[in-house]
Amino acid sequence: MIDVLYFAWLRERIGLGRERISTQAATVNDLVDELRAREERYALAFEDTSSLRVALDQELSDFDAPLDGVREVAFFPPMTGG
Amino acid sequence: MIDVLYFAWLRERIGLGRERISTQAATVNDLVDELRAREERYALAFEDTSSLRVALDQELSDFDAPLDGVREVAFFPPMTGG
Amino acid sequence: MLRVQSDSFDPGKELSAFAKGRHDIGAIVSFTGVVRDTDKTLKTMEIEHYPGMTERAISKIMDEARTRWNLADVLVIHRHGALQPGEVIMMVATASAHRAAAFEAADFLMDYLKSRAPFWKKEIGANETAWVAAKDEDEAALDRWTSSPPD
Amino acid sequence: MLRVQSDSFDPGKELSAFAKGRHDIGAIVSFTGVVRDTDKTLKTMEIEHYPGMTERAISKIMDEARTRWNLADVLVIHRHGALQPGEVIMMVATASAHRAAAFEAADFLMDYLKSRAPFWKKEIGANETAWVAAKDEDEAALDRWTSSPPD
Repeated sequence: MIDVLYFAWLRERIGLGRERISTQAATVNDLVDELRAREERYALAFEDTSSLRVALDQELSDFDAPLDGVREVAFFPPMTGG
Repeated sequence: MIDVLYFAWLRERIGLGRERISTQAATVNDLVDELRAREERYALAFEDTSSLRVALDQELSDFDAPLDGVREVAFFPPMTGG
Repeated sequence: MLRVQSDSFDPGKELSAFAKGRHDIGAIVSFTGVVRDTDKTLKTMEIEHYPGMTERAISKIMDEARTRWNLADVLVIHRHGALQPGEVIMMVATASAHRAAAFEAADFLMDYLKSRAPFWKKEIGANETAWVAAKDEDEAALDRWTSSPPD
Repeated sequence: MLRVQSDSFDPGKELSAFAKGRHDIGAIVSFTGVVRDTDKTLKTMEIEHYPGMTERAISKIMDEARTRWNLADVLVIHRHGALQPGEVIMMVATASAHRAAAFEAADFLMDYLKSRAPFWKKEIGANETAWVAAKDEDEAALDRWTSSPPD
Protein backbone atom coordinates (compact mmCIF):
# COMPACT_ATOMS: atom_id res chain seq x y z
CA MET A 1 0.00 0.00 0.00
CA ILE A 2 1.21 3.46 -0.90
CA ASP A 3 -0.10 6.98 -0.17
CA VAL A 4 -0.46 9.06 -3.33
CA LEU A 5 -0.84 12.85 -2.98
CA TYR A 6 -1.87 15.43 -5.56
CA PHE A 7 -1.41 19.20 -5.33
CA ALA A 8 -2.55 22.39 -7.08
CA TRP A 9 -4.22 21.96 -10.51
CA LEU A 10 -3.40 18.25 -10.49
CA ARG A 11 -5.44 17.85 -7.30
CA GLU A 12 -8.29 19.81 -8.86
CA ARG A 13 -8.30 17.76 -12.09
CA ILE A 14 -8.24 14.44 -10.31
CA GLY A 15 -10.75 15.65 -7.75
CA LEU A 16 -8.96 14.52 -4.61
CA GLY A 17 -5.81 15.37 -2.68
CA ARG A 18 -4.80 11.98 -1.32
CA GLU A 19 -5.58 8.32 -1.80
CA ARG A 20 -4.25 4.98 -0.64
CA ILE A 21 -3.34 2.67 -3.49
CA SER A 22 -2.40 -0.98 -3.70
CA THR A 23 0.17 -1.29 -6.44
CA GLN A 24 2.98 -3.51 -7.71
CA ALA A 25 4.47 -0.69 -9.82
CA ALA A 26 8.28 -0.85 -9.87
CA THR A 27 8.89 2.79 -10.78
CA VAL A 28 7.08 6.13 -10.68
CA ASN A 29 6.48 5.84 -14.44
CA ASP A 30 4.83 2.44 -13.91
CA LEU A 31 2.59 3.96 -11.24
CA VAL A 32 1.67 6.81 -13.59
CA ASP A 33 0.73 4.25 -16.29
CA GLU A 34 -1.51 2.45 -13.79
CA LEU A 35 -3.20 5.70 -12.79
CA ARG A 36 -3.73 6.76 -16.40
CA ALA A 37 -5.42 3.44 -17.14
CA ARG A 38 -7.90 3.92 -14.30
CA GLU A 39 -10.11 6.76 -15.47
CA GLU A 40 -10.31 9.59 -17.97
CA ARG A 41 -9.59 12.28 -15.32
CA TYR A 42 -6.31 10.54 -14.40
CA ALA A 43 -5.38 10.10 -18.07
CA LEU A 44 -5.94 13.82 -18.64
CA ALA A 45 -4.14 14.89 -15.47
CA PHE A 46 -1.06 12.81 -16.28
CA GLU A 47 -1.14 13.52 -20.04
CA ASP A 48 2.24 15.34 -19.98
CA THR A 49 4.49 14.32 -17.10
CA SER A 50 7.22 16.73 -18.31
CA SER A 51 5.06 19.49 -16.78
CA LEU A 52 4.85 17.63 -13.48
CA ARG A 53 7.17 16.99 -10.54
CA VAL A 54 7.28 14.02 -8.20
CA ALA A 55 8.41 13.65 -4.59
CA LEU A 56 9.09 10.30 -2.92
CA ASP A 57 8.70 10.35 0.86
CA GLN A 58 8.85 14.17 0.68
CA GLU A 59 12.08 14.38 -1.32
CA LEU A 60 12.06 15.62 -4.94
CA SER A 61 12.75 12.70 -7.26
CA ASP A 62 12.44 11.50 -10.89
CA PHE A 63 9.79 9.66 -12.81
CA ASP A 64 12.16 6.75 -13.49
CA ALA A 65 12.98 6.31 -9.79
CA PRO A 66 12.13 2.93 -8.18
CA LEU A 67 9.25 2.74 -5.65
CA ASP A 68 10.99 0.16 -3.44
CA GLY A 69 10.10 0.88 0.18
CA VAL A 70 8.49 4.22 -0.66
CA ARG A 71 5.44 5.01 1.47
CA GLU A 72 4.37 8.40 0.09
CA VAL A 73 4.38 9.55 -3.54
CA ALA A 74 3.37 13.14 -4.34
CA PHE A 75 2.63 14.58 -7.78
CA PHE A 76 2.43 18.30 -8.44
CA PRO A 77 3.14 21.07 -10.97
CA PRO A 78 6.41 23.07 -10.76
CA MET A 79 6.51 24.93 -7.47
CA THR A 80 5.82 28.65 -7.14
CA GLY A 81 6.98 29.57 -3.66
CA GLY A 82 8.57 32.76 -2.39
CA MET B 1 38.30 83.89 -0.45
CA ILE B 2 37.64 80.20 -0.28
CA ASP B 3 36.41 77.87 2.49
CA VAL B 4 38.71 74.90 3.00
CA LEU B 5 37.40 71.90 4.97
CA TYR B 6 39.27 68.92 6.40
CA PHE B 7 37.77 65.63 7.59
CA ALA B 8 38.77 62.50 9.54
CA TRP B 9 42.52 61.98 10.11
CA LEU B 10 43.32 64.92 7.86
CA ARG B 11 41.33 67.18 10.18
CA GLU B 12 43.13 65.72 13.18
CA ARG B 13 46.61 66.14 11.66
CA ILE B 14 46.01 69.72 10.60
CA GLY B 15 44.26 70.49 13.86
CA LEU B 16 41.20 72.22 12.48
CA GLY B 17 38.12 71.34 10.48
CA ARG B 18 37.58 74.50 8.48
CA GLU B 19 39.38 77.70 7.55
CA ARG B 20 38.88 80.64 5.23
CA ILE B 21 41.78 81.18 2.86
CA SER B 22 42.73 83.94 0.49
CA THR B 23 44.34 82.30 -2.52
CA GLN B 24 45.13 82.82 -6.18
CA ALA B 25 45.60 79.07 -6.78
CA ALA B 26 44.36 78.07 -10.23
CA THR B 27 43.84 74.38 -9.46
CA VAL B 28 43.41 72.10 -6.46
CA ASN B 29 47.04 70.99 -6.86
CA ASP B 30 48.18 74.62 -6.69
CA LEU B 31 46.15 75.08 -3.51
CA VAL B 32 47.70 71.94 -2.01
CA ASP B 33 51.18 73.31 -2.80
CA GLU B 34 50.32 76.58 -1.05
CA LEU B 35 49.04 74.70 2.01
CA ARG B 36 52.13 72.46 2.14
CA ALA B 37 54.37 75.52 2.10
CA ARG B 38 52.59 77.03 5.11
CA GLU B 39 53.56 74.77 7.98
CA GLU B 40 54.98 71.36 8.80
CA ARG B 41 51.57 69.92 9.83
CA TYR B 42 50.11 70.81 6.40
CA ALA B 43 53.17 69.38 4.61
CA LEU B 44 52.75 66.13 6.52
CA ALA B 45 48.99 65.96 6.05
CA PHE B 46 49.26 66.50 2.30
CA GLU B 47 52.38 64.37 1.85
CA ASP B 48 50.60 61.81 -0.35
CA THR B 49 47.55 63.18 -2.16
CA SER B 50 46.94 59.80 -3.84
CA SER B 51 45.53 58.70 -0.46
CA LEU B 52 43.23 61.74 -0.34
CA ARG B 53 40.02 62.80 -2.05
CA VAL B 54 38.80 66.30 -2.85
CA ALA B 55 35.32 67.76 -3.24
CA LEU B 56 34.61 71.13 -4.88
CA ASP B 57 31.38 72.74 -3.70
CA GLN B 58 30.34 69.35 -2.29
CA GLU B 59 30.90 67.36 -5.49
CA LEU B 60 33.74 64.83 -5.73
CA SER B 61 36.42 66.17 -8.04
CA ASP B 62 40.10 65.78 -9.04
CA PHE B 63 43.31 67.38 -7.86
CA ASP B 64 43.92 68.91 -11.30
CA ALA B 65 40.47 70.54 -11.43
CA PRO B 66 40.38 74.38 -11.71
CA LEU B 67 39.22 76.43 -8.72
CA ASP B 68 37.43 79.05 -10.84
CA GLY B 69 34.32 80.18 -9.00
CA VAL B 70 34.63 77.45 -6.36
CA ARG B 71 33.58 78.57 -2.88
CA GLU B 72 34.18 75.41 -0.83
CA VAL B 73 37.04 72.92 -1.12
CA ALA B 74 37.02 69.81 1.07
CA PHE B 75 39.90 67.38 1.57
CA PHE B 76 39.44 63.96 3.15
CA PRO B 77 40.60 60.33 3.12
CA PRO B 78 38.65 57.72 1.09
CA MET B 79 35.13 57.45 2.47
CA THR B 80 33.98 54.60 4.68
CA GLY B 81 30.22 54.88 4.76
CA GLY B 82 27.59 52.18 4.94
CA MET C 1 14.66 29.79 12.40
CA LEU C 2 11.87 28.51 10.16
CA ARG C 3 8.13 29.10 10.42
CA VAL C 4 5.46 27.87 8.00
CA GLN C 5 2.12 29.33 9.03
CA SER C 6 -1.26 30.59 7.88
CA ASP C 7 -1.22 33.52 10.35
CA SER C 8 -0.12 36.91 9.14
CA PHE C 9 3.05 38.46 10.57
CA ASP C 10 4.86 41.81 10.59
CA PRO C 11 8.26 41.63 8.84
CA GLY C 12 9.33 44.76 10.71
CA LYS C 13 8.78 43.13 14.10
CA GLU C 14 10.64 40.04 12.91
CA LEU C 15 13.53 42.18 11.67
CA SER C 16 13.73 44.05 14.99
CA ALA C 17 13.99 40.75 16.88
CA PHE C 18 16.33 39.09 14.37
CA ALA C 19 19.97 38.68 15.43
CA LYS C 20 19.35 41.15 18.26
CA GLY C 21 22.12 41.90 20.74
CA ARG C 22 24.84 40.11 18.80
CA HIS C 23 28.16 41.90 18.39
CA ASP C 24 29.65 39.67 15.68
CA ILE C 25 27.21 40.87 13.01
CA GLY C 26 27.85 43.75 10.65
CA ALA C 27 25.18 43.16 8.02
CA ILE C 28 21.55 42.06 7.97
CA VAL C 29 19.63 41.59 4.72
CA SER C 30 15.90 40.95 4.58
CA PHE C 31 13.59 40.07 1.74
CA THR C 32 9.82 40.47 2.04
CA GLY C 33 7.44 39.01 -0.55
CA VAL C 34 4.11 40.82 -0.93
CA VAL C 35 0.88 39.88 -2.79
CA ARG C 36 1.08 42.15 -5.82
CA ASP C 37 -1.98 43.42 -7.63
CA THR C 38 -0.72 46.05 -10.04
CA ASP C 39 -3.81 45.81 -12.28
CA LYS C 40 -6.28 45.80 -9.35
CA THR C 41 -7.98 42.64 -10.60
CA LEU C 42 -6.95 40.25 -7.82
CA LYS C 43 -9.35 39.36 -5.03
CA THR C 44 -7.42 36.66 -3.20
CA MET C 45 -4.20 34.71 -3.54
CA GLU C 46 -4.47 31.16 -2.26
CA ILE C 47 -1.25 29.45 -1.34
CA GLU C 48 -1.34 25.67 -1.17
CA HIS C 49 1.53 23.75 0.36
CA TYR C 50 2.68 20.22 1.15
CA PRO C 51 2.78 19.96 4.95
CA GLY C 52 5.85 18.10 6.13
CA MET C 53 7.74 18.35 2.87
CA THR C 54 7.61 22.15 3.05
CA GLU C 55 9.56 22.22 6.32
CA ARG C 56 12.02 19.56 5.10
CA ALA C 57 12.70 21.31 1.80
CA ILE C 58 13.16 24.76 3.36
CA SER C 59 15.39 23.41 6.17
CA LYS C 60 17.59 21.80 3.52
CA ILE C 61 17.87 25.10 1.62
CA MET C 62 18.73 26.94 4.86
CA ASP C 63 21.41 24.35 5.72
CA GLU C 64 22.88 24.74 2.24
CA ALA C 65 23.05 28.53 2.70
CA ARG C 66 24.78 28.09 6.07
CA THR C 67 27.31 25.77 4.42
CA ARG C 68 28.05 28.18 1.58
CA TRP C 69 28.30 31.39 3.58
CA ASN C 70 29.42 32.30 7.07
CA LEU C 71 26.05 33.26 8.54
CA ALA C 72 25.42 34.24 12.14
CA ASP C 73 21.68 33.69 11.72
CA VAL C 74 19.04 32.82 9.12
CA LEU C 75 15.26 33.30 9.23
CA VAL C 76 12.55 32.07 6.86
CA ILE C 77 8.83 32.65 7.42
CA HIS C 78 6.37 31.51 4.74
CA ARG C 79 2.60 31.73 4.84
CA HIS C 80 -0.02 29.49 3.25
CA GLY C 81 -3.78 29.89 2.91
CA ALA C 82 -5.82 32.83 1.59
CA LEU C 83 -4.06 36.20 1.32
CA GLN C 84 -5.30 39.62 0.21
CA PRO C 85 -3.47 42.04 -2.12
CA GLY C 86 -0.80 43.96 -0.21
CA GLU C 87 -0.40 41.23 2.43
CA VAL C 88 3.00 39.78 3.22
CA ILE C 89 3.53 36.26 1.81
CA MET C 90 6.93 35.47 3.25
CA MET C 91 10.22 36.83 4.44
CA VAL C 92 13.85 35.81 4.54
CA ALA C 93 16.56 37.38 6.70
CA THR C 94 20.29 36.70 6.86
CA ALA C 95 22.92 38.03 9.25
CA SER C 96 26.66 37.95 8.69
CA ALA C 97 29.86 39.76 9.59
CA HIS C 98 30.06 41.20 6.07
CA ARG C 99 27.55 42.53 3.57
CA ALA C 100 28.43 40.37 0.55
CA ALA C 101 27.65 37.13 2.43
CA ALA C 102 24.36 38.50 3.78
CA PHE C 103 23.24 39.70 0.32
CA GLU C 104 24.27 36.57 -1.54
CA ALA C 105 22.74 34.19 0.99
CA ALA C 106 19.39 36.04 0.94
CA ASP C 107 19.40 36.04 -2.87
CA PHE C 108 20.24 32.31 -2.89
CA LEU C 109 17.48 31.48 -0.40
CA MET C 110 14.91 33.34 -2.49
CA ASP C 111 15.91 31.62 -5.72
CA TYR C 112 15.60 28.19 -4.10
CA LEU C 113 12.38 28.96 -2.23
CA LYS C 114 10.80 30.08 -5.54
CA SER C 115 11.42 26.81 -7.34
CA ARG C 116 12.20 24.15 -4.73
CA ALA C 117 9.84 24.77 -1.81
CA PRO C 118 6.47 22.99 -2.32
CA PHE C 119 4.10 25.95 -2.53
CA TRP C 120 1.61 26.67 -5.30
CA LYS C 121 -0.10 30.01 -5.80
CA LYS C 122 -3.60 30.45 -7.17
CA GLU C 123 -4.88 33.87 -8.16
CA ILE C 124 -8.59 34.40 -7.68
CA GLY C 125 -9.72 37.45 -9.61
CA ALA C 126 -13.10 39.09 -10.12
CA ASN C 127 -13.52 37.34 -13.46
CA GLU C 128 -11.01 34.53 -13.61
CA THR C 129 -9.07 32.13 -11.45
CA ALA C 130 -5.69 30.70 -12.40
CA TRP C 131 -2.76 28.84 -10.92
CA VAL C 132 0.42 30.90 -11.17
CA ALA C 133 2.73 29.21 -13.68
CA ALA C 134 6.38 28.65 -12.79
CA LYS C 135 8.64 30.91 -14.83
CA ASP C 136 11.55 29.66 -16.91
CA GLU C 137 13.60 32.57 -15.58
CA ASP C 138 13.06 31.36 -11.99
CA GLU C 139 14.36 27.90 -12.88
CA ALA C 140 17.26 29.50 -14.80
CA ALA C 141 18.12 31.66 -11.76
CA LEU C 142 19.21 28.48 -9.92
CA ASP C 143 22.06 28.05 -12.40
CA ARG C 144 23.71 31.11 -10.88
CA TRP C 145 24.45 29.04 -7.78
CA THR C 146 25.64 25.86 -9.44
CA SER C 147 27.91 27.18 -12.21
CA SER C 148 30.21 29.28 -10.02
CA PRO C 149 30.31 28.42 -6.32
CA PRO C 150 30.23 31.57 -4.14
CA ASP C 151 32.99 32.21 -1.62
CA MET D 1 13.22 59.02 1.48
CA LEU D 2 16.57 60.02 2.94
CA ARG D 3 17.47 60.74 6.56
CA VAL D 4 20.94 61.60 7.91
CA GLN D 5 20.75 61.77 11.68
CA SER D 6 22.59 61.22 14.96
CA ASP D 7 19.52 59.71 16.65
CA SER D 8 19.18 55.95 16.82
CA PHE D 9 16.33 54.27 14.94
CA ASP D 10 14.66 50.85 14.71
CA PRO D 11 15.08 49.27 11.25
CA GLY D 12 12.10 47.01 11.99
CA LYS D 13 9.78 49.98 12.54
CA GLU D 14 11.11 51.58 9.36
CA LEU D 15 10.56 48.36 7.39
CA SER D 16 6.98 48.05 8.69
CA ALA D 17 6.20 51.59 7.51
CA PHE D 18 8.09 51.30 4.22
CA ALA D 19 6.00 51.00 1.05
CA LYS D 20 2.98 50.21 3.21
CA GLY D 21 -0.43 49.77 1.59
CA ARG D 22 0.88 49.69 -1.97
CA HIS D 23 -0.46 46.98 -4.25
CA ASP D 24 2.07 47.34 -7.07
CA ILE D 25 4.94 45.95 -4.98
CA GLY D 26 5.93 42.30 -4.87
CA ALA D 27 9.39 42.54 -3.31
CA ILE D 28 11.04 44.55 -0.56
CA VAL D 29 14.73 44.19 0.26
CA SER D 30 16.35 45.81 3.29
CA PHE D 31 19.96 46.09 4.37
CA THR D 32 20.91 47.00 7.94
CA GLY D 33 24.47 47.92 8.90
CA VAL D 34 25.45 47.20 12.50
CA VAL D 35 28.51 48.20 14.58
CA ARG D 36 30.43 44.94 14.69
CA ASP D 37 32.74 44.03 17.54
CA THR D 38 33.64 40.38 16.99
CA ASP D 39 36.77 40.60 19.15
CA LYS D 40 35.05 42.56 21.96
CA THR D 41 37.72 45.27 21.90
CA LEU D 42 35.62 48.15 20.61
CA LYS D 43 34.25 50.77 22.96
CA THR D 44 32.76 53.29 20.54
CA MET D 45 32.51 53.87 16.81
CA GLU D 46 32.54 57.53 15.87
CA ILE D 47 31.10 58.40 12.49
CA GLU D 48 32.13 61.76 11.07
CA HIS D 49 30.32 63.17 8.06
CA TYR D 50 30.28 66.20 5.77
CA PRO D 51 26.95 67.95 6.39
CA GLY D 52 25.39 69.10 3.16
CA MET D 53 27.54 67.00 0.88
CA THR D 54 26.29 63.84 2.60
CA GLU D 55 22.68 64.55 1.61
CA ARG D 56 23.69 65.59 -1.93
CA ALA D 57 25.85 62.53 -2.52
CA ILE D 58 23.26 60.06 -1.19
CA SER D 59 20.41 61.72 -3.12
CA LYS D 60 22.45 61.35 -6.29
CA ILE D 61 23.05 57.65 -5.59
CA MET D 62 19.32 57.13 -4.92
CA ASP D 63 18.40 58.91 -8.17
CA GLU D 64 20.84 56.71 -10.05
CA ALA D 65 19.24 53.58 -8.55
CA ARG D 66 15.77 54.82 -9.57
CA THR D 67 17.05 55.38 -13.11
CA ARG D 68 18.57 51.92 -13.39
CA TRP D 69 15.74 49.90 -11.85
CA ASN D 70 11.99 50.23 -11.73
CA LEU D 71 11.59 51.01 -8.04
CA ALA D 72 8.33 51.85 -6.30
CA ASP D 73 10.18 53.25 -3.29
CA VAL D 74 13.67 53.74 -1.86
CA LEU D 75 14.76 54.50 1.70
CA VAL D 76 18.18 55.40 3.09
CA ILE D 77 18.83 56.24 6.76
CA HIS D 78 22.42 56.85 7.90
CA ARG D 79 23.58 57.84 11.36
CA HIS D 80 26.59 59.90 12.41
CA GLY D 81 28.10 60.52 15.84
CA ALA D 82 29.11 58.08 18.56
CA LEU D 83 27.71 54.53 18.34
CA GLN D 84 28.11 51.50 20.61
CA PRO D 85 28.80 47.91 19.48
CA GLY D 86 25.58 46.25 18.28
CA GLU D 87 23.95 49.57 17.39
CA VAL D 88 22.47 50.12 13.94
CA ILE D 89 24.58 52.42 11.74
CA MET D 90 22.36 52.68 8.70
CA MET D 91 19.73 51.00 6.59
CA VAL D 92 18.66 50.83 2.98
CA ALA D 93 15.32 49.56 1.68
CA THR D 94 14.07 49.09 -1.87
CA ALA D 95 10.63 48.13 -3.16
CA SER D 96 9.83 46.85 -6.62
CA ALA D 97 7.37 44.69 -8.52
CA HIS D 98 9.99 41.94 -8.85
CA ARG D 99 12.69 40.52 -6.59
CA ALA D 100 15.69 40.89 -8.93
CA ALA D 101 15.26 44.68 -9.17
CA ALA D 102 14.83 45.05 -5.39
CA PHE D 103 17.92 42.93 -4.65
CA GLU D 104 20.16 44.56 -7.26
CA ALA D 105 19.16 48.10 -6.32
CA ALA D 106 19.83 47.50 -2.60
CA ASP D 107 23.20 45.92 -3.42
CA PHE D 108 24.04 48.87 -5.70
CA LEU D 109 23.05 51.44 -3.07
CA MET D 110 25.26 49.75 -0.46
CA ASP D 111 28.28 49.60 -2.75
CA TYR D 112 27.98 53.30 -3.53
CA LEU D 113 27.23 54.38 0.04
CA LYS D 114 30.37 52.53 1.20
CA SER D 115 32.75 54.42 -1.08
CA ARG D 116 30.95 57.55 -2.29
CA ALA D 117 29.02 58.93 0.65
CA PRO D 118 31.18 61.25 2.80
CA PHE D 119 31.32 59.32 6.07
CA TRP D 120 34.44 58.32 7.98
CA LYS D 121 34.48 55.74 10.76
CA LYS D 122 36.78 55.85 13.75
CA GLU D 123 37.09 52.88 16.07
CA ILE D 124 37.82 53.74 19.68
CA GLY D 125 39.00 50.65 21.53
CA ALA D 126 40.14 50.04 25.08
CA ASN D 127 43.78 50.28 24.02
CA GLU D 128 43.87 51.90 20.62
CA THR D 129 42.00 54.28 18.39
CA ALA D 130 42.09 54.11 14.60
CA TRP D 131 40.30 55.45 11.55
CA VAL D 132 38.79 52.62 9.52
CA ALA D 133 40.69 52.33 6.25
CA ALA D 134 38.79 52.09 2.97
CA LYS D 135 39.14 48.63 1.47
CA ASP D 136 40.31 47.98 -2.07
CA GLU D 137 37.52 45.41 -2.42
CA ASP D 138 34.92 48.09 -1.66
CA GLU D 139 36.28 50.32 -4.43
CA ALA D 140 36.47 47.28 -6.75
CA ALA D 141 32.83 46.43 -5.98
CA LEU D 142 31.78 49.59 -7.85
CA ASP D 143 33.10 48.09 -11.09
CA ARG D 144 30.26 45.57 -10.98
CA TRP D 145 27.88 48.43 -11.82
CA THR D 146 29.90 50.13 -14.53
CA SER D 147 31.15 47.18 -16.60
CA SER D 148 27.76 45.59 -17.30
CA PRO D 149 24.71 47.83 -16.95
CA PRO D 150 21.86 46.05 -15.12
CA ASP D 151 18.48 45.71 -16.80
